[in-house]
Amino acid sequence: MSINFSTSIGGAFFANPIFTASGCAGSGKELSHFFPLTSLGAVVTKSIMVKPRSGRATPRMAETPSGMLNSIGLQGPGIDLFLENDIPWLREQGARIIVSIAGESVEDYAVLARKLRNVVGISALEVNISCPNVENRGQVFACHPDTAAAAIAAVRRNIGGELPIIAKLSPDVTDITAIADSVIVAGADGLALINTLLGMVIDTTSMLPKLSQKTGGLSGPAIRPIAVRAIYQVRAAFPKIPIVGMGGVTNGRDAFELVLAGADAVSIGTATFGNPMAAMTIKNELEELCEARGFNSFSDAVSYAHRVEA
Amino acid sequence: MSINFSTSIGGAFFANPIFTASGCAGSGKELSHFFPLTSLGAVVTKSIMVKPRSGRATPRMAETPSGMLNSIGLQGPGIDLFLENDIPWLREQGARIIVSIAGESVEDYAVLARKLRNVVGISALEVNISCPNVENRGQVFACHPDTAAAAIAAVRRNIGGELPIIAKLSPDVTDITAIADSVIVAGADGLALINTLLGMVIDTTSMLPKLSQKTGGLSGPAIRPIAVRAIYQVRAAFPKIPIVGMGGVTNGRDAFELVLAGADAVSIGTATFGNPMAAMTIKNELEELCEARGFNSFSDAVSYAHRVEA
Amino acid sequence: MINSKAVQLSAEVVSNKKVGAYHHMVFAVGDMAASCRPGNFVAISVGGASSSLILRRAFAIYRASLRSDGMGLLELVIAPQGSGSKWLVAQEPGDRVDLIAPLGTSFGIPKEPINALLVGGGYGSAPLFSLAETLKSRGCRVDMVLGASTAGKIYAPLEGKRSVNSLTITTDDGSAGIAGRVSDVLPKLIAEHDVDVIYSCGPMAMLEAITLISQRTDVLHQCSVEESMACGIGVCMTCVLPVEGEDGVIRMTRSCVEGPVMDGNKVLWNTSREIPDGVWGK
Amino acid sequence: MINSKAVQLSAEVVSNKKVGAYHHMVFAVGDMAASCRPGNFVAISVGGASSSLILRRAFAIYRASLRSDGMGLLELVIAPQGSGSKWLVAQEPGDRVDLIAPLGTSFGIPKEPINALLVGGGYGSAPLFSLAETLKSRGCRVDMVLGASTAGKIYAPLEGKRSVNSLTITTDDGSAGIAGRVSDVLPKLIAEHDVDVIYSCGPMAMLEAITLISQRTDVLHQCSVEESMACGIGVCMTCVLPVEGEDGVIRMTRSCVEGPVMDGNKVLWNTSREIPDGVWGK
Ligand SMILES: Cc1cc2nc3c(=O)[nH]c(=O)nc-3n(C[C@H](O)[C@H](O)[C@H](O)COP(=O)(O)OP(=O)(O)OC[C@H]3O[C@@H](n4cnc5c(N)ncnc54)[C@H](O)[C@@H]3O)c2cc1C
Ligand SMILES: Cc1cc2nc3c(=O)[nH]c(=O)nc-3n(C[C@H](O)[C@H](O)[C@H](O)COP(=O)(O)OP(=O)(O)OC[C@H]3O[C@@H](n4cnc5c(N)ncnc54)[C@H](O)[C@@H]3O)c2cc1C
Ligand SMILES: Cc1cc2nc3c(=O)[nH]c(=O)nc-3n(C[C@H](O)[C@H](O)[C@H](O)COP(=O)(O)O)c2cc1C
Ligand SMILES: Cc1cc2nc3c(=O)[nH]c(=O)nc-3n(C[C@H](O)[C@H](O)[C@H](O)COP(=O)(O)O)c2cc1C
Ligand code: FES
Ligand code: FES
Repeated sequence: MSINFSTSIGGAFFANPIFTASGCAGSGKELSHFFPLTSLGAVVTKSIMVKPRSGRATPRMAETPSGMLNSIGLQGPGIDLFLENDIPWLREQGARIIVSIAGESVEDYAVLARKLRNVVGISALEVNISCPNVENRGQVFACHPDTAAAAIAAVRRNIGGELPIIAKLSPDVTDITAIADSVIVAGADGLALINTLLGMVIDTTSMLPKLSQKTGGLSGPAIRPIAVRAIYQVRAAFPKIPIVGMGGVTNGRDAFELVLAGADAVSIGTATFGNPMAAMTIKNELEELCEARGFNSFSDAVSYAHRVEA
Repeated sequence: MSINFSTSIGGAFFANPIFTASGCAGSGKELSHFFPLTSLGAVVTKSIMVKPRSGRATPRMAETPSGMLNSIGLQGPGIDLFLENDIPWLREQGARIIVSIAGESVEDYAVLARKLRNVVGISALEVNISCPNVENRGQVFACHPDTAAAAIAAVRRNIGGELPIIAKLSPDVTDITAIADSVIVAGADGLALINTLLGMVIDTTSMLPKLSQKTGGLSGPAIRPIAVRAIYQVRAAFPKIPIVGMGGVTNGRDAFELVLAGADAVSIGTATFGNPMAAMTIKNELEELCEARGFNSFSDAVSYAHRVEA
Repeated sequence: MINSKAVQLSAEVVSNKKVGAYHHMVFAVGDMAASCRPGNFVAISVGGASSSLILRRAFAIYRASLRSDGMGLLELVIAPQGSGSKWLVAQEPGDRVDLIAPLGTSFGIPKEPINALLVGGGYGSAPLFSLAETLKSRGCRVDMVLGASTAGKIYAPLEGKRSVNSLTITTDDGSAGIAGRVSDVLPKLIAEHDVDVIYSCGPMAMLEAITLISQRTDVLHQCSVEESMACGIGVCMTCVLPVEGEDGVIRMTRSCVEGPVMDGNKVLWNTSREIPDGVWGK
Repeated sequence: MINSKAVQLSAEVVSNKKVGAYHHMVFAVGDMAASCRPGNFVAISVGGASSSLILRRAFAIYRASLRSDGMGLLELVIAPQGSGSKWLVAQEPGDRVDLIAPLGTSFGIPKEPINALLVGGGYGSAPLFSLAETLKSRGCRVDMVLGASTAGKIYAPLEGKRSVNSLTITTDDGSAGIAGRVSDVLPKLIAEHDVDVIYSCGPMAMLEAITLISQRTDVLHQCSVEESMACGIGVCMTCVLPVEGEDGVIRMTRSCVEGPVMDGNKVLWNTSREIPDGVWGK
């Protein structure tokens, strides 16, 4: 390594800027079969909820042009079993851990934050607010400034001092900078951009929506231009807020594009499904690209596309 | 033709449901080199503004995975020259014509409607409200219920009795059904779904946004799942409103998917760039598919994915 | 957990032959061939560079063999259906594909010689021939039933037939064997051959029908399920189905790591499009 | 308007040879070959079925010929750059591509014998050899300058060289011919050969430099421009540049239908990323 490839998000340090994306690497167990988790900047775990969750019925996925829809529905064991099994295992691996949490009510977020506040070995909390708010007609938290802020504020109040909070935003909004503003005010130390876009595929044989839940989240290369735009817009509005970028990154060039737009770290999601080694390849290619473009330090490349040339 | 393949939008009749998408076929001249325009359901012309317009500087486009960005910026000759040259030519061809209009202020929409109200040979007006409103900090009309409604109301007031108004909506909103509601209340006879999504590509060599205007509109197969979702949502909310669907349709299967979701007609945009004959191939394939699935009439297939099975 | 033998490699196409409605394809995979067990599957990247197809496709391993000259071969039987499989069957000898294998669970092999009935639907026969050989080598009696909509969709190569005591064929249209479905002939075969275990692979509806029969006749049933898979390695949670665990709890269980071979009696069938009551976390 | 001879067809690759940094590819296109003029281009679909590349790629026609046996051949010179061109140069004889041609304007051919100077940058030499032949057959004197960054990127086949009176080569790194840029050698050649018209094809910066020289020396300048094209047939408005029309009005003009060959003196150069003042409708 001849360049400084480390990064930091809200005070938390990471040896390199390549993370897994929540929900695209489980808790890291399977990927550790392909590479040591220590070679990732961080493992971002699948969003965990208060209680065990079956998730949605199948079909849960549909491939789309250069993308896919999913409606996993946050299947998981619930926070208690997660803390009992997954966190100790990840710690044993020596992995940097970012825990992603998701709730159905503001109180859920508060409960999750309290459960996590004294857990050792966690570098940051990612707060997935792209979940239906059961107390508000199932409207997604991330889609309105006030509900988004309420969820983040609940985490902030309950997490205690140290742990940086990363608010994960949805691109399915009229003005993503307004949502960013509200969660920053509510206490977010960083932002994760972007979650999936709401989409649908209809099976032209059954002539019904292909997914059991009708709609699902669109991810993969198809959405990369949306991710780059969202990151660029938010970076332009908030020059200093740490941003974890994600959305359709499949190679080092793609990751570099998000970095130039403003991402301080890049999460790899759907690309891992096509190639379990994706994160490693991307890490190496990104480092080479940063070097080839003359950056001595990764952080110099962050937001470089915003520069005003003389 | 053994099935009834005709359709109607707000009282206007079309021999088949395949239209060109605004801005993807000019005024039809070039395509008429490849097939007679009479074989289209309608030619939807490139959005025309009050005055001549140079459009944006180049680069105006970037290819993306299964899609493209464009920032043409509504280049065009202005309504007067358009009425003098393009409309008579299209009439001569015997084409069904839908004129797309775009304005920078509510007054622009009113002016355009007045210029068009007595023009012979137009079947409908498509109102492109995905334009920056210069009177309102450049905010796009289609992004807020009130500005969207104001533009449509101005057209409604000035167009006179007969001509159906189709409001073209942007998917870049938190709740597209709310926008649909407001334009229907303001007098829209039909909806066109969807316009492009705002995206960005950064050139990793120059390390600057690739398009001169930084952002551009994302179109093509990549966005089809968003189009299907938007059409399905709006159809579920408004069972009777005529919908012209568009977004990433490249073959008969894709068109059928939009029809099942709720489209009464399907516009072909980006696919024409890859294949000038796209609209014709799609028309034939869609008709075959409708027949193969046992529909006697195209209109029976519209919205079929919403059925509740016993 | 993921199959501990799984490796990712670039495999050269050695041969590609059309057989009826299918393509029999052979890939050079080196030593890895030795770690494949009947029932395991492979996940292959499709579409080539700049493809719009971003997900791997799963295929049951038809046969895996490590030759004495050190050449490891992996054989698949592929039905050209959508864009991914059509791309794959268009690859020619010398072309290379990115492949991960072996993945998933394998059929349980009994320690005692038993009477086994192998049931395959369509390309579901693929993993059954290597299973038949293994069972034979353990002294089992092996009878086989293959069903399909029509004769061209029965995949039953000559050398495969040699490893079974009897082969019954059913087709929906009667173009080969008995007109009807595999489930029509099962009860008689189970009784006739005093079957201890059914091994099956095919469409989910067939597996469900077999499970009902196995329950009525008190026969064990190991089946290889087929759910849409996005990753094939256990990280995406798309390939789940409700399965009762050893602790009696029914969980949405990943068929790519805790399957594809599962105990048919533990699967809650016909539950696509809704989560059945009683599932953990519903 | 679109080239009235344009047709869309499926063309078989007849040959594909690597020449320096380029591929020389030949396609069977039937009668259409007869309607291609020097300067016209083709638009080719790339990536094959289920490709994520949705737009055609434009290539200048290197040569088009209708053989006496009725076989029409179209030849291109392709630089493997990004995913589209790399896919194209990987196609083998017997493969087919979807192709639209001839498209765009062609170089104006003088009625009188004149002194012509042909200037090409990189693969920009492609359309110049057939132009040279045509000019020669009209009795013109034809001198040629080809420039590139390095020797491997000079495309100048033997048979091409035969149709010019002189060939000057420049390379940035001096690995072939004169070290420097084509614009360095132009003034001397213009004077030496008493040039009436310059015909050029290459990067936009080169065309701009040539325009400046042609203006200083009062030589006509027809150039073939290269703007990113989404459709190639005039419907998308992506390929525009500011050009002064016969009425003196400067319009954003489509280079796919009113180009690629344009009068260099009518183009407003170096205007990418902003619309110059004075453009109609700014
Ligand atoms: C464990 C397992 C074993 C399999 N074994 C074989 C085999 O031996 N031979 C064979 O020909 N096929 C097999 N399949 C099916 C194969 O993986 C592909 O799904 C099938 O070839 C269709 O893919 P496509 O790209 O042609 O179709 P597309 O329509 O392009 O597929 C789109 C998406 O849907 C999924 N999909 C479509 N059909 C199915 C299906 N029937 N089951 C699961 N997912 C589906 C695809 O995997 C893909 O993600 C198996 C599937 C699984 C899960
Ligand atoms: C009129 C014309 C004539 C041309 N003639 C030739 C020729 O004879 N030989 C040759 O090798 N190439 C030629 N090109 C360039 C060619 O069309 C492709 O742009 C180039 O091959 C790069 O495409 P790609 O798919 O490899 O790169 P990608 O990076 O995948 O291309 C992405 C997109 O950008 C566009 N693009 C990228 N580079 C250029 C460029 N330099 N100019 C215009 N658009 C670009 C592509 O067309 C495509 O839409 C010509 C272009 C034009 C407009
Ligand atoms: C199968 C799947 C499951 C996901 N689960 C979660 C999740 O639990 N929590 C979350 O915040 N995001 C989840 N996401 C979203 C991703 O983390 C990521 O934001 C999105 O997929 C865009 O990145 P990509 O294109 O690289 O996949 C999921 C995405 C996929 C495809
Ligand atoms: C180059 C280009 C120009 C466009 N111009 C217009 C326009 O002038 N008016 C308009 O309403 N939509 C315009 N659109 C949007 C299309 O009409 C269509 O809504 C969108 O591209 C989605 O459809 P598609 O994926 O089939 O292209 C344009 C799209 C493209 C790609
Ligand atoms: S296919 Fe991804 S978990 Fe099974
Ligand atoms: S490339 Fe579409 S108008 Fe020229």
